[in-house]
Amino acid sequence: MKFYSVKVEEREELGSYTLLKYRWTDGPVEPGQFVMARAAGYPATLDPFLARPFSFYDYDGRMASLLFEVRGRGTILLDLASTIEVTAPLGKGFRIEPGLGRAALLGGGIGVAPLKILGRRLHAMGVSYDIYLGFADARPAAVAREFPGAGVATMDGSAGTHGTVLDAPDSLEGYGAVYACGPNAMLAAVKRAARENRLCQLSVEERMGCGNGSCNGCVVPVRGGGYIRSCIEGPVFHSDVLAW
Amino acid sequence: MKFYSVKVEEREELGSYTLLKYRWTDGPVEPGQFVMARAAGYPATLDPFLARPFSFYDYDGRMASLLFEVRGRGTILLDLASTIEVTAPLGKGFRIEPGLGRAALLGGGIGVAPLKILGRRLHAMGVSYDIYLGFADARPAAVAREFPGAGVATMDGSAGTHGTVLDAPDSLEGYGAVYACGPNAMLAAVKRAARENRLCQLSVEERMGCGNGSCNGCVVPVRGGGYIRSCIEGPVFHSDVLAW
Amino acid sequence: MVVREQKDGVDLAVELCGLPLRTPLIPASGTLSKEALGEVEGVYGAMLPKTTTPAARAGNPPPRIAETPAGMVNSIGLQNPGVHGFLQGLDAFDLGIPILVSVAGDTVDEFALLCEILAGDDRVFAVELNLSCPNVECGGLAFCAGPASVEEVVAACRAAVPGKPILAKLTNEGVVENARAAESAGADALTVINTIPALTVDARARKVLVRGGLSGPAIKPVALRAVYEVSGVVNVPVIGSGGVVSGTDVAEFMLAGATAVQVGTASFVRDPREILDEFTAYLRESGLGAAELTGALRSVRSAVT
Amino acid sequence: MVVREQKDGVDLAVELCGLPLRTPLIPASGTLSKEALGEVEGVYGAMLPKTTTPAARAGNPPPRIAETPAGMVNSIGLQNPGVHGFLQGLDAFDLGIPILVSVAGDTVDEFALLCEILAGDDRVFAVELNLSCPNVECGGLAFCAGPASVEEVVAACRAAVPGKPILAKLTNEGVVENARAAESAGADALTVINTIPALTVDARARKVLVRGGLSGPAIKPVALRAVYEVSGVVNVPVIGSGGVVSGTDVAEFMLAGATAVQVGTASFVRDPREILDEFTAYLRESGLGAAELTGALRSVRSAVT
Ligand SMILES: Cc1cc2nc3c(=O)[nH]c(=O)nc-3n(C[C@H](O)[C@H](O)[C@H](O)COP(=O)(O)OP(=O)(O)OC[C@H]3O[C@@H](n4cnc5c(N)ncnc54)[C@H](O)[C@@H]3O)c2cc1C
Ligand SMILES: Cc1cc2nc3c(=O)[nH]c(=O)nc-3n(C[C@H](O)[C@H](O)[C@H](O)COP(=O)(O)OP(=O)(O)OC[C@H]3O[C@@H](n4cnc5c(N)ncnc54)[C@H](O)[C@@H]3O)c2cc1C
Ligand SMILES: Cc1cc2nc3c(=O)[nH]c(=O)nc-3n(C[C@H](O)[C@H](O)[C@H](O)COP(=O)(O)O)c2cc1C
Ligand SMILES: Cc1cc2nc3c(=O)[nH]c(=O)nc-3n(C[C@H](O)[C@H](O)[C@H](O)COP(=O)(O)O)c2cc1C
Ligand code: FES
Ligand code: FES
Repeated sequence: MKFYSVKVEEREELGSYTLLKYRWTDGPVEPGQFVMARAAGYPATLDPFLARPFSFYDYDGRMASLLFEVRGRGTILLDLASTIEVTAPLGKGFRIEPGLGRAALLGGGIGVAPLKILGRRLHAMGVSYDIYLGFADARPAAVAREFPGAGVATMDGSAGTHGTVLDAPDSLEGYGAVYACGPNAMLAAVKRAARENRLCQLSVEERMGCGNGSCNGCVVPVRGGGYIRSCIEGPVFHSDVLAW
Repeated sequence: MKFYSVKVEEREELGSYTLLKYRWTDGPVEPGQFVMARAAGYPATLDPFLARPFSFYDYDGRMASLLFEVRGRGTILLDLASTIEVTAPLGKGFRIEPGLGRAALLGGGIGVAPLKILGRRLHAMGVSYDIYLGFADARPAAVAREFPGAGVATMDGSAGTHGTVLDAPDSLEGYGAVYACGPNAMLAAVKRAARENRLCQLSVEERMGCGNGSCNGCVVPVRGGGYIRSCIEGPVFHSDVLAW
Repeated sequence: MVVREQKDGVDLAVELCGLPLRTPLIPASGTLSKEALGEVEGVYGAMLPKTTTPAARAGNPPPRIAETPAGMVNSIGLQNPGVHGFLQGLDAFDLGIPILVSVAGDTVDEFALLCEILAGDDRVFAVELNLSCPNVECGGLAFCAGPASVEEVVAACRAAVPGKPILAKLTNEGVVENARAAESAGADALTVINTIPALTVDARARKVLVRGGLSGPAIKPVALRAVYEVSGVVNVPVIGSGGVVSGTDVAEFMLAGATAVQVGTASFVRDPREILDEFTAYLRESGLGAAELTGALRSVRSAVT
Repeated sequence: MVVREQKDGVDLAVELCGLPLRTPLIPASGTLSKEALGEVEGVYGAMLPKTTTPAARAGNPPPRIAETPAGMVNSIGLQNPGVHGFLQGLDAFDLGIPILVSVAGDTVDEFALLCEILAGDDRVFAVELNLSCPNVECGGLAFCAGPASVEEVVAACRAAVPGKPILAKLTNEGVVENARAAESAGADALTVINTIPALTVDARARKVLVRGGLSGPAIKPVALRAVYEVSGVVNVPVIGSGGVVSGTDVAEFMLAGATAVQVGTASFVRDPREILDEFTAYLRESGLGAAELTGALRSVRSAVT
């Protein structure tokens, strides 16, 4: 896998998340696509060994941005880095079908990440939408200020509606399309809730070794049996493809 | 082994070497002692795995400095670091015996490192000395400007005398004591050349795993057979202790 | 005679089982998908897709991979479309270099069957027998293990595909004895080693995370030792595999006795082209051709010529 | 009954062969010198100095160590003053915790002799048999290897030191069979694993750098697998060793089946006290006592109580 060394041009804290910007002019970025990223240092350091997958948060044709949560070793180092290494944009993003009416965008925790660039694209295509965001508590929920008008829910009720992201909208009825990103358990719940909606696309979260289809590590189970790779056939799937 | 996280307060390039300064007020530093050091990051990164040994270049009671050559992975990262991790001063340094007359200090390549602090101590103890430095070529030899009056030799003749550090002095005759640091092959040559001198101490360079006597990795062969640890019994040895 | 392809005046060619390879690098089985082939043009001396089995396999449920210090553990479970589907898709792997095909069966008969099927396919230059996948149960047979089983499988495959070279891919455990057994049963080359059985634990959840095979730079010193010992006791070429991430690593494996070197996990985290470039730089600096490195640790004088 | 020493309300105590240990951490043999003892006061539950042999050993010539990805290879060659000199210096290792002594012989008789000598020394709580040092030739005997030899050595030692627990320290290769053999010959506990045979190469010099044993975090997943498998088939306690660098690692080994955990190479690069602190934090967060972790991967329900 080819990695590009890029400077972190801007770094900002949004709630409990970190926003990084870097220059990217080597090709288009689709909403829902991701990169494999890590702090620079290879091969002087070989640990942490794998790069981490991150959705694009935004892209303006020149600057790409990632929004991430510091969890383990890779994101700790990424958070400190002034130079990072990223792949080209990977995977299949959200496939937007206009003419289905209003869209609901649901983000669980850091699953909010791809909704900014997705909203931008929907807007450009003339699709109107509402955004609903669910968080553990008020601290990460602070990122919602980047999404004016978004409905917010928190598990502990410290901000917005008390409950999960699915408690933020009154219901999903009336939406022609649902787009969601978050932990797989949330996505499964969205899938069930969106049974009546014409279109439901989910950006799944699986461990990734390579990001280019080589390791078969990132699979999701599909209806009818077997597994497919979320880095190539996904990470965004039509919900009825998934055997969840 | 306990490591202290310290900020790099100053960083300077001397010829082809890097000089780092950090604050150290946790105890005295003897000429010839060393630290184990690495770029900060443990345990978020576990590679490079071992810390590297470096002699003290200087110490003024408040600021300690290291002078090092970038060779492999550890020193590449150390060179870039703004925070480093160091142990307390380790090992047995030069044992200075006054009253032996003039001393010769010999440094081969980066073996120049401990001669600054050693010279300072000799001066404080009223021992006069000459410094001789040998380098591959003129580029590293630029560090000699930090040692006014030092005799310089280069292997390619591009600066100073053409030859090894042992070609820089006319002879070692007349010196009461010889102190040397450099690659082990050079030290063996110094030992032979200094046969007639009353005192000859060598700071040896062995691979080190721990720096606190635990791994038995850093041994040197001793006269009479067997091996002793250079991190505890050294790194500075009386030349006649060594079976070289 | 090996046709010596040169890169900036450096001779990268090696010969494997009578065939010239334009570089000693080969992708390790299971680590290069057809989607990633575009990136590796010109890097490898031979092609080696993921192991195929008689019938299609869905593979193991996720999680299948876990990062470990300087490495990873995988438990893919040989997901593949089965040998017939595999052969239908094989043209996608044609980069104009020899194609090796990796096979695994649950029984000696399955191995032999796979070899028979491949025997008739002209696109296939050689067969690598995956005798060592830690993620698949051996159908009651213990033939993945000891030398007797290795010998039996290799002999059956030897008979089933008389016209093509056979490579036996061995695991680290018992590698020297298994290498001897494979050679005496007719293997033309040995791939040393596969991943090492390993376990990762999720301490927070108090669960097994992934139980599978360890790969990546963490295992390089173990793989080097295996290559060194095996190449000291067999006469067939040894192909090194395990933890290669740099051109220097390639050189280390060849010096230790390898004729060619597989790049596996590293290709997930680096551009394999960089590995070839570093190896080329190493050769330029050392003044040697790739083929001269093999085993030079043992005979430093001949390598320094 | 184990006397439960508490650290900030967390129960760190475990029991090993009938003796309470105030923490489950033990220094791995050969990785803690007497010069470094000052740093580790209060960290360990038992003391375990470097392996001793009947006669003094000078050890191997340098280079003895080489760094590898997330690990190191060593070939010290059991440098030690011989058992008599060792026992003369043993008081330095008295930190008020039980002392285990590691022994290695070239023959069964040497092992038994060492055990006899230790049998009469009250300072010694238990004996660890180093059956697995990769850096010492086995004097023509192959007893370092298979289960028959393990059984023979352990049985001889069992007879030679009837009054003290015996720990058999096993290498990864063949660990399950060797564990069964050691248990049936009377071992009271098993240490799993020692370093893994490995090689490092200096590509520039085209020389072997160090041929020895791989340790450090690189081998953790292999050691975890060994502990998991061995603890599943024996009834004696298993002591984990291999790649522990953090408190989470300690928990992983215990969850996988270890009763106590050795800290080796990590103590070269970290303050072992930090490992204990992290482990304590893990216990506090999980609400469990150290002893409750052992094997909890297998029985998640009982661990979650
Ligand atoms: C397609 C995709 C897009 C993603 N987009 C974002 C994003 O925009 N922002 C963001 O913060 N996170 C995102 N994630 C999750 C992110 O990849 C993980 O949080 C990150 O890998 C954790 O790494 P770590 O070093 O913090 O944790 P560690 O615990 O050190 O990770 C160890 C290993 O496990 C993997 N891993 C651990 N947790 C996860 C997880 N939840 N999902 C996938 N792999 C995991 C790591 O990649 C690594 O290989 C995305 C995941 C996927 C699959
Ligand atoms: C007591 C002592 C004092 C030293 N003082 C200095 C000093 O003041 N300035 C300086 O530049 N260098 C000094 N050295 C040498 C320095 O330790 C090595 O240059 C450094 O370890 C190389 O690390 P690396 O990451 O660049 O190389 P790598 O090749 O990545 O190192 C790999 C491993 O080999 C070891 N190693 C490699 N070369 C050497 C060597 N020449 N000596 C010892 N270990 C080596 C490393 O420590 C590491 O464990 C000293 C060595 C010793 C033993
Ligand atoms: C994700 C993954 C999948 C693998 N699949 C196979 C396989 O199908 N057949 C096989 O023989 N080896 C397989 N291997 C093992 C590699 O071919 C290689 O032998 C091993 O990973 C060690 O080399 P490395 O450290 O360079 O990866 C796989 C390894 C990984 C990491
Ligand atoms: C430098 C060094 C010396 C060692 N010496 C011994 C020894 O004398 N006896 C022994 O049984 N194990 C010895 N070992 C092995 C360790 O005790 C331990 O089992 C092994 O290193 C794996 O654990 P670790 O990864 O935590 O180091 C040694 C290991 C190292 C690194
Ligand atoms: S991450 Fe490797 S196949 Fe998807
Ligand atoms: S460096 Fe470990 S004993 Fe000296």
